[in-house]
Amino acid sequence: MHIAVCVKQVPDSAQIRVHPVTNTIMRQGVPAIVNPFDLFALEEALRIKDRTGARVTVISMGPPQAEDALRKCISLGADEAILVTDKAFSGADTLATSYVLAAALRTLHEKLPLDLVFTGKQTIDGDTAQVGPGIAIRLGYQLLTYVSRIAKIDVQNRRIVVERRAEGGVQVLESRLPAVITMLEGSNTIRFADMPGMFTAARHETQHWNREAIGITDLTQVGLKGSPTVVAQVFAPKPKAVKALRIEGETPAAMAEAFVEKLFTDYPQLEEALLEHLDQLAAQEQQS
Amino acid sequence: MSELPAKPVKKPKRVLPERFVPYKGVWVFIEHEHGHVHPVSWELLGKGRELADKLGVELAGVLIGAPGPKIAALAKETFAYGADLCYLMQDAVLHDYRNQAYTAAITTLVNTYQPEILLLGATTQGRDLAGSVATTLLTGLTADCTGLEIDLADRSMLSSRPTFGGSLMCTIVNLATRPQMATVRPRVMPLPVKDPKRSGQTFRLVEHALDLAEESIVTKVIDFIPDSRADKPQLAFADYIVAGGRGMGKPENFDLLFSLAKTLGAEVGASRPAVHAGWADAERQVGQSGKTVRPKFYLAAGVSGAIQHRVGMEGADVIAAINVDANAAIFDFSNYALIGNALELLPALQTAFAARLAQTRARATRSTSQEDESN
Amino acid sequence: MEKFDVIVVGAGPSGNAAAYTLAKAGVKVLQLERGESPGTKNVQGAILYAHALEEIIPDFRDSAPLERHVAEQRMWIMDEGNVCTGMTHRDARFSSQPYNRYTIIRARFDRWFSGMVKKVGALVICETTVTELLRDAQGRVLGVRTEREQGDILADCVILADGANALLGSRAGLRHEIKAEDMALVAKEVLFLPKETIDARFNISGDEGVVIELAGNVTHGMVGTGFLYTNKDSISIGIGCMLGDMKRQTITPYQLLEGLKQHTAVRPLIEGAEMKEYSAHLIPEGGLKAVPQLYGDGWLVVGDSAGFVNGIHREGSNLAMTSGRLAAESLVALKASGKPFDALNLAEYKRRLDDSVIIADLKKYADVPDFLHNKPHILDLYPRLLGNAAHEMFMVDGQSKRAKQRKIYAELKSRRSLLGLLGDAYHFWRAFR
Amino acid sequence: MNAAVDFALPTVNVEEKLFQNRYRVDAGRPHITLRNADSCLACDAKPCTVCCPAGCWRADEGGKIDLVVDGCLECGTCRLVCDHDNVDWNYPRGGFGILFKFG
Repeated sequence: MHIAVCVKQVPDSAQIRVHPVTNTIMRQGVPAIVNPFDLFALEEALRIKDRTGARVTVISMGPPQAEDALRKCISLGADEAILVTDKAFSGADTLATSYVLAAALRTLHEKLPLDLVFTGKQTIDGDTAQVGPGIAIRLGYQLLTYVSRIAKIDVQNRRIVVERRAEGGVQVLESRLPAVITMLEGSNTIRFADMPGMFTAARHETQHWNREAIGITDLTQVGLKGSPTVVAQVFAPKPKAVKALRIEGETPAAMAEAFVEKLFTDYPQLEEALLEHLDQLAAQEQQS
Repeated sequence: MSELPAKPVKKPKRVLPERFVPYKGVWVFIEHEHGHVHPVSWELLGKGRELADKLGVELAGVLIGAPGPKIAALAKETFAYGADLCYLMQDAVLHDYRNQAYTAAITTLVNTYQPEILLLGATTQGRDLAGSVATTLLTGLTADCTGLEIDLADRSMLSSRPTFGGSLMCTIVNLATRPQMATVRPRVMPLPVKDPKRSGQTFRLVEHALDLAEESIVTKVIDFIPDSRADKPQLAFADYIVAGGRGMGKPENFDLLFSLAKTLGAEVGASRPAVHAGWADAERQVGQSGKTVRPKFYLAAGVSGAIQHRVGMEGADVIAAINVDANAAIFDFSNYALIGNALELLPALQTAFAARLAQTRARATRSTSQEDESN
Repeated sequence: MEKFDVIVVGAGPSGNAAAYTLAKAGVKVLQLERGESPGTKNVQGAILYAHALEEIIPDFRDSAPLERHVAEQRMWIMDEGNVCTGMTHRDARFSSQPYNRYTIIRARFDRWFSGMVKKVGALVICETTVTELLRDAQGRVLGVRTEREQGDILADCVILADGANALLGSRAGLRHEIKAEDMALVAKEVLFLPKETIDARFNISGDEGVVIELAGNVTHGMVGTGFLYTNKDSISIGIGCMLGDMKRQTITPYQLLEGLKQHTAVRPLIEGAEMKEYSAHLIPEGGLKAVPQLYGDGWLVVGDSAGFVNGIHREGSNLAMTSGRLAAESLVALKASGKPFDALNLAEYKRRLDDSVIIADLKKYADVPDFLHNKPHILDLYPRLLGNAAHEMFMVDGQSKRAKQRKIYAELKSRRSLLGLLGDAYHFWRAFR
Repeated sequence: MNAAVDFALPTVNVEEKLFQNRYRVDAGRPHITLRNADSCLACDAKPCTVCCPAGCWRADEGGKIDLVVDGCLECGTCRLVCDHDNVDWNYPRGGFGILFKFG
């Protein structure tokens, strides 16, 4: 069984914080890390490897220094790391990115047939969650997004059963390999690499694939030229100015009543939505 | 330079290819599950109406699902929320949401009726579908938008959205492909007023068949487990949250939060110090090293409002806080301040909410019964 | 199990200097760093003294991330809220190449230095904490144990560059535990301002920098000092006190720092700046008396872990680099002559230290810690007297200068008996000669 | 001659400062723990609550120590100033804890 995990090196966006009061953007000294959501995807792949001896290849599209992110994955237990890097790929939006990653995954598939491709739910810099679906469509694999648990994998019969997050609940799906799975965060805890893993990672020679290596000749589909969407402007969000309205009431009961009254007069839709929500809950209770 | 001034939008010069010139009209995907339309679809019809009027084109709802009386009623409802027409695709394979079937349905409609703008709600279903549709159509897609404008100079849509996890905002434009796709977060666009009659407007329904056999659809839905029966708290997806902090005093007092939560159908959250003191499990921690939540309503009881908590719940629509200390930091970013003892106010709130909701529900049933009598 | 000639624990200045020197000489070196990357766990004012680094990487200026070169030194004696009497030393010779001192930002500098260490062939592994030393029955150090599974690693010699807390040495019983009385705690912030604003406020341009060292009763009677260093587009500001004093009073480190930031002489320099990081660190200030046993069978200790800090001259990172280099050179020499790394042979490291500036400077100021410890009023009384005296002399108010002089002496004597004054002067001379 | 005005000590919210820092909290594995909580009750000076630069050490009215090490700067002060040697002090696991952006 062969599993590929797409990872991305991203700036630690939790550090590019806008101070809620001063509303200034803090960018200095922001290091690059492995996109945290991708580590949950890698952990799921490594658990399958622990159970079935599957081979896990991590693959990333990015500049040369993205190698550090791949090295981290090797330390956790990935067998091979491939950095897809080429000047022509820079500036890509999600459509151009899925084009390049799909090409790289096809090349990988020719070396050793792929059964599963994992990605994180989304990246913490782009937050789009579009590359996973893009790869699935381009490769013709089944798409299973927001997966919280893999219930069953039957490689011989090419069957897989997963639980995925849907609106208001969890869908249980049965599908077929090969498939692209985007993993929800928090679905498992990420392992702490052992010392042999750290040594392997420190000595690992990451393969670099450029456009020739993955058979890309049509440069209109990659990088900035291959990107229909382009960022026209970046700016700081307005701080949410809020002045708390103080609810008066001599006794707790009086204050509570005054509050509920004021809340639902200011926000009538909130009361409507709450009643609908409670009806739904009641209906679900009857079903179970 | 840490202050990024809002510069004028600079757009690279790219001309729209010939084949996309005929693409006209604004479409909104109507998301529904178990016969219930997700409110974000109505919000998008409201915004779609505004964009369509500015472009001088029609606004259309896109409704796909299993055949039956329910889907026809939903189609009519899109008219009440502003749609000029509704593209309807009914097929048994579309009963439950499955990516392959829904992607095929949407791309068939788009290639046939060629809209210039296609909007979907940024729900788990909407984001799953939008990604695969955009790649199939090889068109641009902007995710999680919080603002949509039209630049009449070239009729292109400017979609603004948060990036770097909400730390920055950016405006994205799609110059070279159609339809211009965008997903929009729930509760960002205002809900339009429902007007069933919309006097003087005619409503068209355009049916279109999907030729896709069940055999060729690989993924099957086996089960659906609603959140209410989920074993773990689903704070990140909850619309109503009541949270407790150190101010609750003792772990037993958290029961007051759980009973109020029952009345409101809410999830119970906790601040880091409360979780650290072992009064609530880590799954319920809201804040920087816990969950980020965006509920409709967030009640914080005995929470001081440290900045590490604030960044995890500031995105809530309405925030009310109970605290004995009048100048607790939490009141700087709450809509309502209840200065008093949480242990007394929580039970009082439970009775007040229960009474009010019962009263409203009674009034609602009385008025619908009068309506039945009148027509 | 993995085996190396030498394991260096820690990627601060001393660890990097040792690993670089060893690897360059072809020794098989493993360097372990507990931070995510070198620098993420290190805090310093921070001034880089070029001389020590030149002896390790002569052309470091071509690639090292340096903020500004120090063109001006200011020394301030400060009273709490509103008085500051100081001296400014601006020297054109400071601004001629090659510059002698630079302000640096340690996270960037340590990452650069570690890159050089890897380039010369050392194996560097981060995110790995060494929890204890592996030793045989006779107590000889055989290697290290890390907290990761299968985490034991062997080496002929372990260089302890694990910083001021020196946990490994004390837990292995190779040295005494560090004491509060010998350590200073510094609280620090990095404040960002546009480069032009810094240039204007400090009257500098290009890559010229100003460093301000300050003392007085901004430390509220505790023995301690503060600093203000200009980086390219940020200011490092910090204040620190001996822990022995801090533990006997009620002012917190962040109050001291905030008080310094609001001091009339400081506030205008940092007006409108954005604080992007708040940090704190211990500095070994025990002087020569606190220096532990430096070597033994299979181990050496370098840098802060050995207490090599000369607080009076604000020197620490240069002594760390020099000690790292000397440790490495000793091992290279022994290895070349085929001698084992036992205590007898590793005495070579001690001999090289004794000939170096490290021990010489530490000897010179060996008595200073006790002097300051026994006379805490030095940093409280005299700053106030100096402030008031300067105020009196510069205030033109119709009093005769002789009358003003008498008033200053009167206050001096009222606060400190003549005998006490002479005692202070004598002990000052003895400690600093 | 009037003595220099005695400067009022500023009140500081250290949480605001720690918010600017970068941490990777090792949830559920605090690297500093109390050896035995009772000996804190006997200690009235509680220098740890004064000297800790990150304000991790807080005492409630009853004199009971509440230790939260999420914001710890790993300086080692608490271990040194505790007169009852009651602090079990270790570095966090590799890659966890404070991650200085500048240092």
